[in-house]
Amino acid sequence: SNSTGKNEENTESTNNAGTSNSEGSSNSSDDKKDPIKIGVLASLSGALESYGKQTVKGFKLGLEYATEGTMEVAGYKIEYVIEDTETKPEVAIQKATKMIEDDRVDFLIGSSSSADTLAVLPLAEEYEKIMIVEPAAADSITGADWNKYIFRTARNSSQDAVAGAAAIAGDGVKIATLAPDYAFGRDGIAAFKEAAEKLGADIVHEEYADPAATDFTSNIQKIIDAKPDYLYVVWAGANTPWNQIADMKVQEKGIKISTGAPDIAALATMDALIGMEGFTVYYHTLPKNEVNDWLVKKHNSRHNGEAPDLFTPGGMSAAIAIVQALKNTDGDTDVNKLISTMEGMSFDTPKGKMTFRKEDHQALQALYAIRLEKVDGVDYPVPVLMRELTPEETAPPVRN
Amino acid sequence: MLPKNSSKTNIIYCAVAFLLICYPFLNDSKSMLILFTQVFIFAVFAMSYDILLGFTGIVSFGHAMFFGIGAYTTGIFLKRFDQTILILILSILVAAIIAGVVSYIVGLLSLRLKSHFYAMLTLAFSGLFLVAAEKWRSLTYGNDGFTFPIPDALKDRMTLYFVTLFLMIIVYIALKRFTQSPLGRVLQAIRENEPRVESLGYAVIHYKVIASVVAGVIASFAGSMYVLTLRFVNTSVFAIDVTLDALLMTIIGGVGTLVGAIIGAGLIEFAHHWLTGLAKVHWIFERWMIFFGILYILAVMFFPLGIVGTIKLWAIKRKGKKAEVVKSEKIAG
Amino acid sequence: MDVLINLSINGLATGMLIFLLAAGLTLIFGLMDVLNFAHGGLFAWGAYAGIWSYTMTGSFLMGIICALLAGLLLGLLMEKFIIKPVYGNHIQQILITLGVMIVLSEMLKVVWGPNQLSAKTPSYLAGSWEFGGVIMIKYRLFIIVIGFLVFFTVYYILKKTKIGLIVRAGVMNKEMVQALGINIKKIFMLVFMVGSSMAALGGVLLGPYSGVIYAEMGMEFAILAFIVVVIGGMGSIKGSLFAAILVGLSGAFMAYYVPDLSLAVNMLLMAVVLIFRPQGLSQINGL
Amino acid sequence: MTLHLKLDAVETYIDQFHILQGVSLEVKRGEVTVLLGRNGAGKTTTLRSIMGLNPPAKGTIEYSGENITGLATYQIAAKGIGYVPEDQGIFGELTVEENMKVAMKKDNEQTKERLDYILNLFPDLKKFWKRSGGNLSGGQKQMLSIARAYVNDNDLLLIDEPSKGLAPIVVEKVMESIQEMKSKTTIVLVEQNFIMASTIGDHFYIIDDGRTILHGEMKELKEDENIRRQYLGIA
Amino acid sequence: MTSIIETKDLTIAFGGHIAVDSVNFSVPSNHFKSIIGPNGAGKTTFFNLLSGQLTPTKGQVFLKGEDITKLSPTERTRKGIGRSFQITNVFPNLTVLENVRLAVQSVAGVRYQMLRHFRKYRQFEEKAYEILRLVLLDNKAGAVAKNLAHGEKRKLEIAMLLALETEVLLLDEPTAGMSLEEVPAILDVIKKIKADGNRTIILIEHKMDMILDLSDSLMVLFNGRFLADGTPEEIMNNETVQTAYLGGLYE
Ligand SMILES: Nc1ncnc2c1ncn2[C@@H]1O[C@H](COP(=O)(O)OP(=O)(O)OP(=O)(O)O)[C@@H](O)[C@H]1O
Ligand SMILES: Nc1ncnc2c1ncn2[C@@H]1O[C@H](COP(=O)(O)OP(=O)(O)OP(=O)(O)O)[C@@H](O)[C@H]1O
Ligand SMILES: [Mg+2]
Ligand SMILES: [Mg+2]
Repeated sequence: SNSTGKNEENTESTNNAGTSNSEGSSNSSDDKKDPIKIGVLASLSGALESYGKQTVKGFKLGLEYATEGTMEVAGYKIEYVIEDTETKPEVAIQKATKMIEDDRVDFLIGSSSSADTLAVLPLAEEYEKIMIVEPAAADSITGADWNKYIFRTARNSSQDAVAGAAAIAGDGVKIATLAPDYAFGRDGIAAFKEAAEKLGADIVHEEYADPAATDFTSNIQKIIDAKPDYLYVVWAGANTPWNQIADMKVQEKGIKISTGAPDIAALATMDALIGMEGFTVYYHTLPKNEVNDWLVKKHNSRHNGEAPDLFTPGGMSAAIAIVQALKNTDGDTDVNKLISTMEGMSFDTPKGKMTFRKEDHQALQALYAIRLEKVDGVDYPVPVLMRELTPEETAPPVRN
Repeated sequence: MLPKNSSKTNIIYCAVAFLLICYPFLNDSKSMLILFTQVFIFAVFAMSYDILLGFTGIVSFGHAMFFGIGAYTTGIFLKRFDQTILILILSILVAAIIAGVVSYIVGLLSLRLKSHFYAMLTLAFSGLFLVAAEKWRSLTYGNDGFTFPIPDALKDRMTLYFVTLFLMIIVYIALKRFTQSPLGRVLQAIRENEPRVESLGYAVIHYKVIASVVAGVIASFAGSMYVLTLRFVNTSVFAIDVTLDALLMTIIGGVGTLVGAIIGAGLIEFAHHWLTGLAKVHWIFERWMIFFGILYILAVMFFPLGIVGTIKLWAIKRKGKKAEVVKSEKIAG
Repeated sequence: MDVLINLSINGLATGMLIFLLAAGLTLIFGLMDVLNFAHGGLFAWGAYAGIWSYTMTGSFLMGIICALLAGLLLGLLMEKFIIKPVYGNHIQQILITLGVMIVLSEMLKVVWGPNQLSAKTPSYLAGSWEFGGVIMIKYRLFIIVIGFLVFFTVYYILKKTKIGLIVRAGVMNKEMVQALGINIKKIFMLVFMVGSSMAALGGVLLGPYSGVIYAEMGMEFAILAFIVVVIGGMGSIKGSLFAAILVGLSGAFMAYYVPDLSLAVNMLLMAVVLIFRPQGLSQINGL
Repeated sequence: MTLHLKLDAVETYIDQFHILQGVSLEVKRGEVTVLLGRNGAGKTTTLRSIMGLNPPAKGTIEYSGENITGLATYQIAAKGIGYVPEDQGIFGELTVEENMKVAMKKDNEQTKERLDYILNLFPDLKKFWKRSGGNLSGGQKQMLSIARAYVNDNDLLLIDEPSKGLAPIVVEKVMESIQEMKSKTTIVLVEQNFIMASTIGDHFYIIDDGRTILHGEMKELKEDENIRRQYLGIA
Repeated sequence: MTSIIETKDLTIAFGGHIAVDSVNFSVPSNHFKSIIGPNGAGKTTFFNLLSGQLTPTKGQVFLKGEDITKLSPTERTRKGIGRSFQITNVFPNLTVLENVRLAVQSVAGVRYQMLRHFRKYRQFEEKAYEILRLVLLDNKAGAVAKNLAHGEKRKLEIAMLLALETEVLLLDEPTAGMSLEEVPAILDVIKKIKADGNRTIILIEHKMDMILDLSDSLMVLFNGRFLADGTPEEIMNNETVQTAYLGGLYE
């Protein structure tokens, strides 16, 4: 068949194998083993570009770390293909199909947005390929829309919520919430509410704002009226309410703010929230373990002095998970074998030990209760560890 | 009186159709099939838009509304009921009916307005649909959307390729006939001079509503097909970007030509594919979107009437023919 | 009562901000009838150029000046190379300005990277006063003042000079205006540049308002600006001001009293206005 | 007497159509020159070529001895040439007042005087001063169009069918006004109303198929029935 | 003699200005009526009221005894009132032939047919050609309407009106701007229509010689009001008409 011109598909590994679509399946008894291929879907353009780039950087470092620089596992070369979903579901599907059908990848990793990821899930099932979800957080990925080929190294919204609750909730604590009025915000608050009420807190007010709004003062006004002890904010997207929260003197009125600390670029907009107590998925100074030390060091030298950001360790974890699974199967890419070895598998990541839960393949993982503080020499508020929230503590309910 | 030309162009069209039918047997790259499928679907959508923009002279900023109606209806039907062809067809029909009714109502409410005001009112309506899709979460699962299974018979990309190709050809032929029917000619007259049409004894508002219903229904087909290939739907189908895509494809190809819409869809989808591909070849292309923007700018500079429109003009000029019928098909500045 | 006052003041301030974003578009789209989809790109460039130079120099005034200059320059280039050939042709305008929009917002990422930038409020405008339960955010009062200044300047130019008339006449019949001895091309260019610099001003003032600027902000706010220009009545600066304040206030009150509708408030407002006032809020010609 | 306007073998294309194929005119200062010819002959295109609205591809146009071929329309107009177009060119959404304002080059006493004169000539305009131009009657639009050209201190007026749509009594007034103006202003007139053309014209040109085919003194034309029949189809 | 078109107290005001003021008017069928009056007298507005472009503030319009005041222009055209416009009003980017063909198609009642090809209706095209020949515009059949010279557009305007084949024809200054040479040809066309019978023609013109030549009777409007009605001779001798309208040219 005519597949010229396909060679420029960039498989960024050392060896660009035009041979990959020669024979149907690979026999492990062969001398020359077919490489194992991983396809990474990420937003490399559009609104989530920076997330996508973090994932990709982390993924590359992760492969390097897990294979100790050989880019080989059990004698198989590892190659990868990276494709940009542009944060559009239809592009995600097109690219995923291309990677599965034309590049013949054995694993998928992705993607930066939940919608893109949801759109690709059925493909994983149809083609029986393992897909590691990273960093999309929608609960339904490991919930209603889950299938057995789906694993997730990213934390889901419920884990965020549990962590958020753990950071502030307690007996009789009155909490008001603010979130953008769409699925991400609504789900986040629902999960938070469940977790916080379990800890004895009282949700006194839920406020949802137009995610594209310029003015949040009405929403904040209502929160002030509800007189809570805490205001818990779930927010994502560039447009932020922080300035207005400060301008409305929320904190002066004795209402403490709590939210998830975002990536560094967004932290820079949170000056007004210094002193805020909340949680984070990752900040490079928080986890104390070898993997993270390696990551911070390598990232620094590889990317001219930059520290790894919010989703960098996630990309790395996804790579580590795949390599470890392949080690366990001795390079066998038979999907059922892989699933059974990955179910319940623990692996060391920059965030400590993660474990794929058997029931829904969600990786249980540590999250961090933090306080935002001003640190000398850093021009944005820095998350400072108050307490590590253990994987068990933040384990979300099984919902599939 | 038929210009000899038209039989020649018909031969070209048939040849292209034939090539497209053969294509999957020559090259079985699935991603190419998906790309083509995408082109066919957007060609249908853009053609429906051309009925409004090119033939009736109405600029709508809310055409995504009908696309979204098709998309969600099919998605919800397949999620809730059996995944049979019957349910699929039923969903397409129901979508068409809803789109028809909605376009009828929206048309009645808004078609009396002058150009910009009409455009913005349609934007408002489609914005309301977007909010509804976001808020009616028991049905739509909100902004994240939902996946759904499709009939087994359609799972093969090749089948979908042929289904959408077939749909595109049928829609093209049907709309071509529609625009060249006596009614279609009246639409073009409305584009030129609306009050004058009134005094020739045509009830303008009926025609505009008919145009908007036809466009709406065809757009809903495109929406249904679109989610069928994705097996997923979310609120992005109602976004202004979808309308803008149709707008761009129609304009780049040449308004008021129908083929233009197809060519525009192909051009934009392939340019997109090609440019994103380049992004990995050289860092210069990492911001490939810039080149996309430049493409639009150059298109206006070199093809001011769109590709088809400008080529037609060249053809006329070369022949030195005086004012030809074809020229009448170009829209007023 | 306090709530009412708070909502009104904040709604007014947001309205004024929206007016600042829409004022340039009132000239370019409303008056000159150019469907400029790249208008949002001008916001974003104004914001980036302004906030960047503000951060560099530490002077907010400097930031504003830089934003204005960036707007003027971009306006000049755009008019000369992009818009001039497509006056009077909406279809070509849509395509070409969408192209420019893409180029502008991608260029932002080339120059300043894909991440959002934080925009701090200058210290003398930061914070708020509180009287009883009424909170006055200083920056918002500043926006209200600037908004009125811009309004009166533009209003004066359009009302007291011939420029507004000439532009409107030029849109209706360019040839005739030239046959009256007026260099309409130059005037269009000037008005376009002024409109662009006003867009840039809106952009830079938006920065400290929400604290962040990002490349996608352009398109988001451009739609809002279009809504305001249309429901205000094309080309009427008074109408735009009125419509912008209406949008601001209804946003504030809806979010407080009918939060379930707040996502839809702008679209609902536009639909209602256009169905009942098909020519927009101002009279036709109601400059 | 010097030549005020001179067209030498002007050829003009519109798109690819060769509309003017050789128009030569000599217009003397202080005279009324009338262009005659059947529909589609190219009279309007001739005036538009002079104004630079359809710039000629070949030939030259001289104004007061200066070559103005290829200048931009506004530059030509600024030299003191007023133009009353065939389709009146009213700014429909502007009021009568605003239409006049756009036209007025200067805002001085003289202009005011001229304005008074005009409003006297066409009282309808005064009556509908604040009404939008698009709502005027056909004849009123014609008056407004003429008024816009009269209000400036022009040396040369190009007037395309001024009598079209005007009541006989107003035609008469326009004729008078043209005659009054003649002392200061040169006039090139396209006119189908032969009574008017022959009454006020000094000199005539007949254009056919994009060419000037005949010219002479208006007196001759008035007297020579043969020419009239041959070229204008009237007796 | 029954009147085919009739108005009762027909009035319209724009803002404060009463453009047509309580006009009672009646034309018998097969009659040729002309309307004269100074600029701004309300003649075109009166036509707009007859053809439905405007709705009166007061009064009624009757066609063959039926009250048509509430009907739209479309419906009135279908009932038999056709008109031409003072300001040329054609489809600028369509060909001359197509402009006329659209009118023919409307008359034939092929309005909502969306399945057959329009060229299947060859007879429409032929009919359109025929009409273009009549107004001496067949040589421009293929030209795009906006490229016509002014006089040619006026002819097209008349052609479109003729194509409508309505019983009542409203002609608003059909020969304005038409060349001396061609006016007689158009006059011939109008005369031919008149001679054919069963057409009622109402004409607005400022060219008195033409009016005198054609009309059976004349109505004079002045400041929106009915001023006089009568045979051409009667009107020409009416002193008010002379001073207010005709002036010296026709003395
Ligand atoms: N834009 C155009 N494109 C093509 N042909 C044109 C265009 N404008 C004018 N023409 C043609 O040029 C010729 C001359 O037109 P012009 O308007 O100069 O005639 P005219 O002598 O003023 O006629 P009239 O007395 O009817 O006004 C006509 O045959 C007309 O059809
Ligand atoms: N839509 C309108 N709004 C306001 N005034 C109008 C409108 N239409 C017409 N008029 C006014 O009504 C009067 C009658 O206008 P109309 O066009 O009927 O005059 P006419 O008799 O046809 O004159 P002409 O001989 O100049 O064509 C004029 O004074 C005109 O300014
Ligand atoms: Mg002419
Ligand atoms: Mg009239």
